[in-house]
Amino acid sequence: MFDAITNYFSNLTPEHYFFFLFAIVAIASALEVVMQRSPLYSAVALIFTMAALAANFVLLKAQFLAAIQIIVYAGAIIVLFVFVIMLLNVRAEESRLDRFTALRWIAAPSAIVLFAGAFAAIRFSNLDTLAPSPTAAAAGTTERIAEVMFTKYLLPFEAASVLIMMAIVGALVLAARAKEYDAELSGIENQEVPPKPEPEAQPEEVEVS
Amino acid sequence: MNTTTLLGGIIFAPLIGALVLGLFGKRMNERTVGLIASATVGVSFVLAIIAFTTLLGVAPEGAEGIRRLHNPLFPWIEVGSFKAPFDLVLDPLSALYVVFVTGVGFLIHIFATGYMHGEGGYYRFFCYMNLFMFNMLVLILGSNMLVMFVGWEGVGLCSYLLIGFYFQQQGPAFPNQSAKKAFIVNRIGDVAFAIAIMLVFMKAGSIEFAAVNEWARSLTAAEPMTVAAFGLGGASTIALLMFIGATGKSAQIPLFVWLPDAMAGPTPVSALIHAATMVTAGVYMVARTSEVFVKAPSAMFVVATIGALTALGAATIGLAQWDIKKVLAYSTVSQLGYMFLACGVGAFGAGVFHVVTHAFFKALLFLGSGSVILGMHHEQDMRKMGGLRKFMPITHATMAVGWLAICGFPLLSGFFSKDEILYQTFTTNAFANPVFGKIFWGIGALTAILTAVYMTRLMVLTFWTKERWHDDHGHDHGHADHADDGHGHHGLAKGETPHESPWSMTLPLIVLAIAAAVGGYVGVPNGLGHLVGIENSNMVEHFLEPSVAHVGSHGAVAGHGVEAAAPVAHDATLELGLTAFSILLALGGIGVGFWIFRKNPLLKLPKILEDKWRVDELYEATIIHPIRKLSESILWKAVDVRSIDGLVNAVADGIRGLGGTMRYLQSGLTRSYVAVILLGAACLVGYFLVQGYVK
Amino acid sequence: MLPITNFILLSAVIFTIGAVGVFFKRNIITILLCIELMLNAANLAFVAFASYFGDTTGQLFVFIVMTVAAAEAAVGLGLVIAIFRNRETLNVDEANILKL
Amino acid sequence: MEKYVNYITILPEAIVSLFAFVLMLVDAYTGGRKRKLYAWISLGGLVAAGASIGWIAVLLSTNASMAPVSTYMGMLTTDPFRLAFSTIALVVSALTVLASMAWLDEDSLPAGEFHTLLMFATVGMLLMASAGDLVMIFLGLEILSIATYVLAGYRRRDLRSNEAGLKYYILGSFATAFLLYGMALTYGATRSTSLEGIRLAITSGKVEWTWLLLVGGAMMLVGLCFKISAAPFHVWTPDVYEGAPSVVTGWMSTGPKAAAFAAFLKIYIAVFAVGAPILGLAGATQTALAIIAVTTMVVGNVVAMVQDNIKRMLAYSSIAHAGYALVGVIANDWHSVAFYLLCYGVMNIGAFAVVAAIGRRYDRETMLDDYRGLGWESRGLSIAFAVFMFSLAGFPMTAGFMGKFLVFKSAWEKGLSMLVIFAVLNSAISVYYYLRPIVLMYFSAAPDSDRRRSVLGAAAVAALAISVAGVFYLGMMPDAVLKFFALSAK
Repeated sequence: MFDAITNYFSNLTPEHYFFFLFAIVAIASALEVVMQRSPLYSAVALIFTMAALAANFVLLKAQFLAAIQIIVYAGAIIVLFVFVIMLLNVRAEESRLDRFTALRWIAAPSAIVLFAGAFAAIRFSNLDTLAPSPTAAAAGTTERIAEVMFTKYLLPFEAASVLIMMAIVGALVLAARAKEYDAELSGIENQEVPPKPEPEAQPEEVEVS
Repeated sequence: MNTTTLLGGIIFAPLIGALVLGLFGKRMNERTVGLIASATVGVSFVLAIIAFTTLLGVAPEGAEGIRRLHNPLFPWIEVGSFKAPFDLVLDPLSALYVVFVTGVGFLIHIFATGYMHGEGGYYRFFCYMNLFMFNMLVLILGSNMLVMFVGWEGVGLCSYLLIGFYFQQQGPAFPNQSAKKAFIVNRIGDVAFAIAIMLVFMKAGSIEFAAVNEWARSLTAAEPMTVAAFGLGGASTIALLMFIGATGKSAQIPLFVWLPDAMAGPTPVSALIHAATMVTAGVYMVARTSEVFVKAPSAMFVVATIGALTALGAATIGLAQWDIKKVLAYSTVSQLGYMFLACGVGAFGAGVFHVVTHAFFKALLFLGSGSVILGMHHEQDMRKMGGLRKFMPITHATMAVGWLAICGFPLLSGFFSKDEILYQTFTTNAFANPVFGKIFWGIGALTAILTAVYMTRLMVLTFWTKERWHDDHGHDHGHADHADDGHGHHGLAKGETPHESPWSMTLPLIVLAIAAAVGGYVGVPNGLGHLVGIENSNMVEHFLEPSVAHVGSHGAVAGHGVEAAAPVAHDATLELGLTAFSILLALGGIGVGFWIFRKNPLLKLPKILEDKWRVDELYEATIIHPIRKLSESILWKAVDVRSIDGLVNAVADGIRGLGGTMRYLQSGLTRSYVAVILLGAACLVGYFLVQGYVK
Repeated sequence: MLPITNFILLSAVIFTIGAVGVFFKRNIITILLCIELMLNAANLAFVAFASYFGDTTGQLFVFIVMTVAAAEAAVGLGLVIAIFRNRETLNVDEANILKL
Repeated sequence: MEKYVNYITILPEAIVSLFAFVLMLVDAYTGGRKRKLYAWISLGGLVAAGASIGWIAVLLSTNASMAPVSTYMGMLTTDPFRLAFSTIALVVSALTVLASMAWLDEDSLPAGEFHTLLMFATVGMLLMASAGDLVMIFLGLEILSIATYVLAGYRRRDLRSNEAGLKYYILGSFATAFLLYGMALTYGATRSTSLEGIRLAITSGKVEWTWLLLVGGAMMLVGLCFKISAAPFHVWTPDVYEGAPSVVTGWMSTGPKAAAFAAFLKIYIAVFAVGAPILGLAGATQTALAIIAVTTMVVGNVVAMVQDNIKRMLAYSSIAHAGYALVGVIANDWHSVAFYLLCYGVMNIGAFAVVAAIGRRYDRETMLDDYRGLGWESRGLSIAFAVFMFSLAGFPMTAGFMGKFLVFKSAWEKGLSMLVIFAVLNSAISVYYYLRPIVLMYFSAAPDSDRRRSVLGAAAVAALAISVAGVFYLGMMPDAVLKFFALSAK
C-alpha cells in the first residue's frame, strides 16, 4: 500500500506537481465562480481559472495560446464583464432562496450522468498509450501558429473578422439608447411599451365532433 | 382540337372558370357568373363526349386490349427511379366516368344558377363548384396514383369549402362543424391511401395505374384468404389500405358519419358532390386497381362485408329520418354500400354501372328535394310537407321517376344495375366458399326492400298525403336535423303556398329524369338481353371489360380475359329467376311503403333508427373524447416542458413533503429549459455509451 | 510528459462545473461566466490533443473559439444592458412572460 | 503546395460580406434615414450572391468528374450540397428583407443595422453550407447564432422581445458549448477536424479511441438537435418564436434552421452515417434520431393543437416540421431534406409575413381570435395565409406536399417504414390546427370593434406574391429545382 503510494510519488516529475497545482487552482476557482453569490467575485474567480488554464497550456507547450489566454481572455473579455457589472452596479447578490428548487432534482443527476459518461469514456479509451509528440514544442510557437493561420486557417481567420464586425454592430444596436433611434426616425415620441400579454388564457376547447 | 390535348381541355375548362370567377366574379352579376360556371362545365362535357367517341375509334393496345388515349401534361416528379408525370389517360373506365361526371355536373350547375339565386357569395359558390369539377376530373383522368391523390385531396377540400358555405349560420348544427367533421374523417382515409401509394411503389416499382395492374396480373396466384394475408405487405395489404382510403371518401362503415352531416351544405352541392360524383371516387379507385383486389380475396371479402353492412345499416337509418335530405343522404350511403358490395364480389363492371345509374337518379332526387326545399321556403322537415303534388307538378313527376328508379322498378335504370349486382353477388365465386355470396345476396335483397320502403315513405310524406305545412302541433322542433339548410327564416308563412321552381331548375330535373329512366339500357343484363334476342346486351360491362379485372362469375378466380370470350356461359334461367325476384322485391317494398305510410305518414319508428344507431355518440365516447383528453391533459401537460415544473414539483412534493404546488407552476423559466437540455444530453450520452458497451 | 488523461479529465470536470453553474446561477451575467467556463474546458481539451498530436491546427481552433467567445460576450452583455434598462433586474427567473 | 486563396469559390460569401460592409458605411453616412435604400442594397447583395452561386454551378457542372472541389486547404467544399443550401439561405434572406421593410417602419426600429445583421447572418449560413471543416461549421454557426440573438431581441423596448433574445442567447450558447466539446472529443478521437479527414479516419478504422468518438458524437448531436429544435431540445423554440418580432421569427424558423440542418447533415454524413461499425455508433445514432424525430413530431403537432397564440402555434408547427425533415436526415438523403427546407422556407416566411401584417405594431394581435372574420376584411392576406396553411398541412400541388412526399419517399426506400407511417399520421393530425385559422378567418363572424387595417407595403406584397407563387411552383414543377440540387447526379 505504502509502497504503491511512494512509488507513485517517486515517479512524479516536476511537471506532475505543476499540473496538480494548476488543476487544483482551476477547479477550485471554477467552483468559486459557481458558488459566489456576487457576480463580481465570480468574474474574478473566472480570471483565476483562466490563468490556471493558461499555465496548463504552457505545460502542453502551447506557449502562444497561453499568452493569448491571459491577454485576450482574462485581460479583455473578463474585464468587459467586470466593466458591465460595474456599469449596471449589480451589487445585489442573488438571493439564497431558489424558488425552483425542484428543478435541481432533474439537473443535478443529469449533470452527474453526463460527467460519469465522459469519465467512463476517457477511462475506457486508455488514452495513456498516446505518447507525447516530439514536435509538440515546435507546434505551439508563434512562428508556426502564424504560418498555419495564414495558410490553412486563412478562411476561418477572415470569417472571424466578419464575426467580430457583426458582434460590434449587434452589441451597438442592443445597447444603444433606444429612444434616440425610435423617436428620431418615426417622429413618434415615447411609444408606449406594449402591454404584457394577457395572463394565461384557458386553452381553447379542441373542437372535434 | 387534336386528341392529345383533348383531355387537358376537359380538365382545364372548369379550372379556367374557377379562376375567372375567383378573380373577377365579385364584380359580375349573377347571370354572367352562372353563364361562365355552366358554360365551362358544358365545354368539358362536350369535350368528354368527343373524347369518348374518339376512344371508340382507337385501336386496342397491349395484350389486355385496352383502348387508351394518353395526354401527357408535364413531368411532375422525377427522382431516381420514381416517376410521377402529370399525365392524363382515358380508358373505358375513365371515359365512362368523365362523361357522366361532366354531364351530371353540367345539369347541376344549371340547376344551381336558379337555386342559389340571391344568395350571398354567389360567385364564390360557383368558383368552388368549378374548382371541384376540375379536381374531380383530375382524380378520374390521372394516369398514376399520385395525380389521383391530388384530385382526391382537391375534391375533399372543395367539399369542405362547400359544406361550410353557409358559414354565418350558428347553432347546434353549425355547418362549420360538419365541414370539419367531413374533412377530418376524410383525412383518416387519406393517410391509408398515402401509405398504400408508397407500398405500391415499393412492390410494383411504379405508381402508374397501368403498371400497377400489370404487376398485379403478373402475380401468379391470389393470396390466401386469411386475416394473416393483410400483414404480408403484398396485394392484400395494399388493397386493404386503399379500401380504407375509399371508406373515408365514399362514406362506408366506419367512416360514414360525415356524409349525413355534410347535408348542411347547399342542396346542389349535396347532389353533385355528396351523391353523384365525389363519394363514388372510392368505388372508382377500387375499380381502377381492380387487378390488385382480385389477387387479394381477403381484402375483397372485407370490401364486400363492409359494403353489405353499410348498405343495410344506412337503409335502416334512412327509414326513420324526418329531414328530406337526411333520408337521401342515408340512401346514398346505402347505395354506395351496394357498389362496394359489387366490387367486393368481383363484379367491378356492375359496380361502376350502378355508380352511373345512381348518379342519374340520386342527382335527380337531390335536385328534386332542393326544388321542394326552395318551394317550401327552406323547410326540410318532411313532417311539414305533404300534398305538394298539386303545387309542384314538374318536381313531383320527375322525382317520381327517380323514386321508381332507385326502388328498382322494372325497366328503369336502377332496376338493371341493381339486378346485375344482386345476380353477380349470388353467383360469385370470389370467395372460397360460395355460401358467402348467398349471404351477401340476402343482405342485398333485404336492403332493396328497405330502399323501396323508405323512398316510398319519402314520396308519400312529401307529395301525396294531406297538406301539413301549416300544422304546428306536437313534433319535436328542437330536433337537430331540423334546421340544417335554413337562413334564419324558413318554412312557409301563414297563407303562403308552395310554388314550382323556375325553368333553370326544372329543366335539369327533366333531363335527369329522362336519363334516370332510360340510362339503364346501356347495361341490360345478359339474361334479359337473351330474352329479347340481343347478344352481348350488357354494353357497359363489355365496354369496361378490358379495364377492370374480372373474377369470373363462372370459372376460376382471376380468369382474366377468358371471361370476355365466353359471355354466353351465363346461367340464363338462374339470372331470369333472380330478376323476377328482384322485381318482386321492388314492387313489394313499394307496396309495403304505401301500406304503412299512406294512412299513417307520421308513424314513429324505433328511436334507435332515428338516432342513427347512435354511431356519432359511440365515436364521441370511444375515440374523440379520449383523444381530446389525452392531448389536453396528458400530452400537453407532460410533454411540454414548461409543465415539467408542475410534474417535477409533484414528484418533489412526494419526496420532501413540501406543499404549495402552485408556486412551481410558474413557467417560461429559462432554468427549467437548461435542466431539460441537460437531461436530454445525459440521456443521449448515456444511451450512446450503453450501446457502445453492448457492442 | 504527463499522460494526456490528466488534461482531458480536468477539462471534463471544468465543463461539468460550468454546465451545472448555468443551471444553478440566477444572475444573467454569472450564467454567461459559466458558459465561458464550458468553452474554456473545450479549449483545454483541444490544446491537449493538439499538443499530443503535434498538430498546430487544433491550437488554431482554440484561437477561433476565443474570438467567438469574445464576440458572444459582447453581444450577450449588450442584451444584458438592454434588458436591465427595461426591467431593472438581472434575475433570469423573472424573465418569464413568455409561457404556456 | 496548394494555393491558399481561390477567389471564385468564396465569391458568394465575399459578395454578401462586402455588401454588408457597404451597407454599414452607407447607413453611417446617411444617418439612418434612407431606410428603403438599405433594403435595396442588401437585396442587391443577395441577388449578386445568387448570381455567383449560379456561376459556380455552371463551373461545377462543366467539371467532368463532378467531384467536390475543395479549396482553402479543405476549409471550403464546393459541391451540389453547398449550392443547394446556399440557395436556400439566399432565398430565405431575400424574402425576409422584402417582408421586413414595412415592419421596421411600423415599429420604428433602425433599418440599417437590421439589414446589416441579416446580411452577416446570411454569410454565416453560406459558410455552414460550404464548410469542409469543423472549425468552419462552428464559425458559421456562431456568426449566424450571434446575429440571431440580436435579431430576436431587436425590438429593444419590448419586454417580450428582450426575453426572447435573452432566452435564445443563454440556451443557444449553452448548446454551442456542448457542440464545441463534442468537436473537441471528436478531434481527439480522429486526429482531424476536417470532415473528410474524420470520415476517412472512421471508414479506415483508424479511430484509436472509439469511446471518445461516442461521447463526442452524442455531444455534437445535443448541439445540433438544439439548433434544429428537435425534442427534447426544442424547449426554447415556442418562447423565442413568440417573443421575437414576427418577421424575424419567420426568418429564424427557416433560414437558420436550414443552415443548422446543413451542419447536421454534414456532420451526420461525416461521422454518423459511415458504414464501418464503430461500437455501434451508426446504429445508436439511427435509433436515437428515430426516437427524437418521432418525439419531435408528436410534441410539435399535439401541443400545437391547444395553442391559442398563432405564433406559438406556428412555433410548435415548426418543431413538427423539423421532425419531418429529420426523417430525411435519418434516411441520409440530403437532396430531399434540402428540397424540403426550401419548401418550408418559402411557405413559412410567407405565413409569418402575414402574421406580422395582421399583428401590426409590436405584434399586438397574434391571438387566434384576432383572425375571426378576417377573410372578408383583408382578402389578399387571408387568401395568401390560407395557401400557406394548406401548404404547411401538406396538400397536394403545394410545396408542403412535395417536400414531405420526397422526404418520406426516400425514408421509405431506406426501409424506415414505421418512421414514415408515424410521420404520415402526424401530418394528418396537423391538418387540424392548420385549419383552425382558416375556419376562423372564413367561417366566423368578425368582432364588433373596429380593427386597424394592416400595413403591408409594396415590398411585403411582393414577398407574399413570391411566396405564394413559390408554393405552387415547388408543388407543381419541382423538377428544375431538384435537378439543380442534384447536379452531381446528371
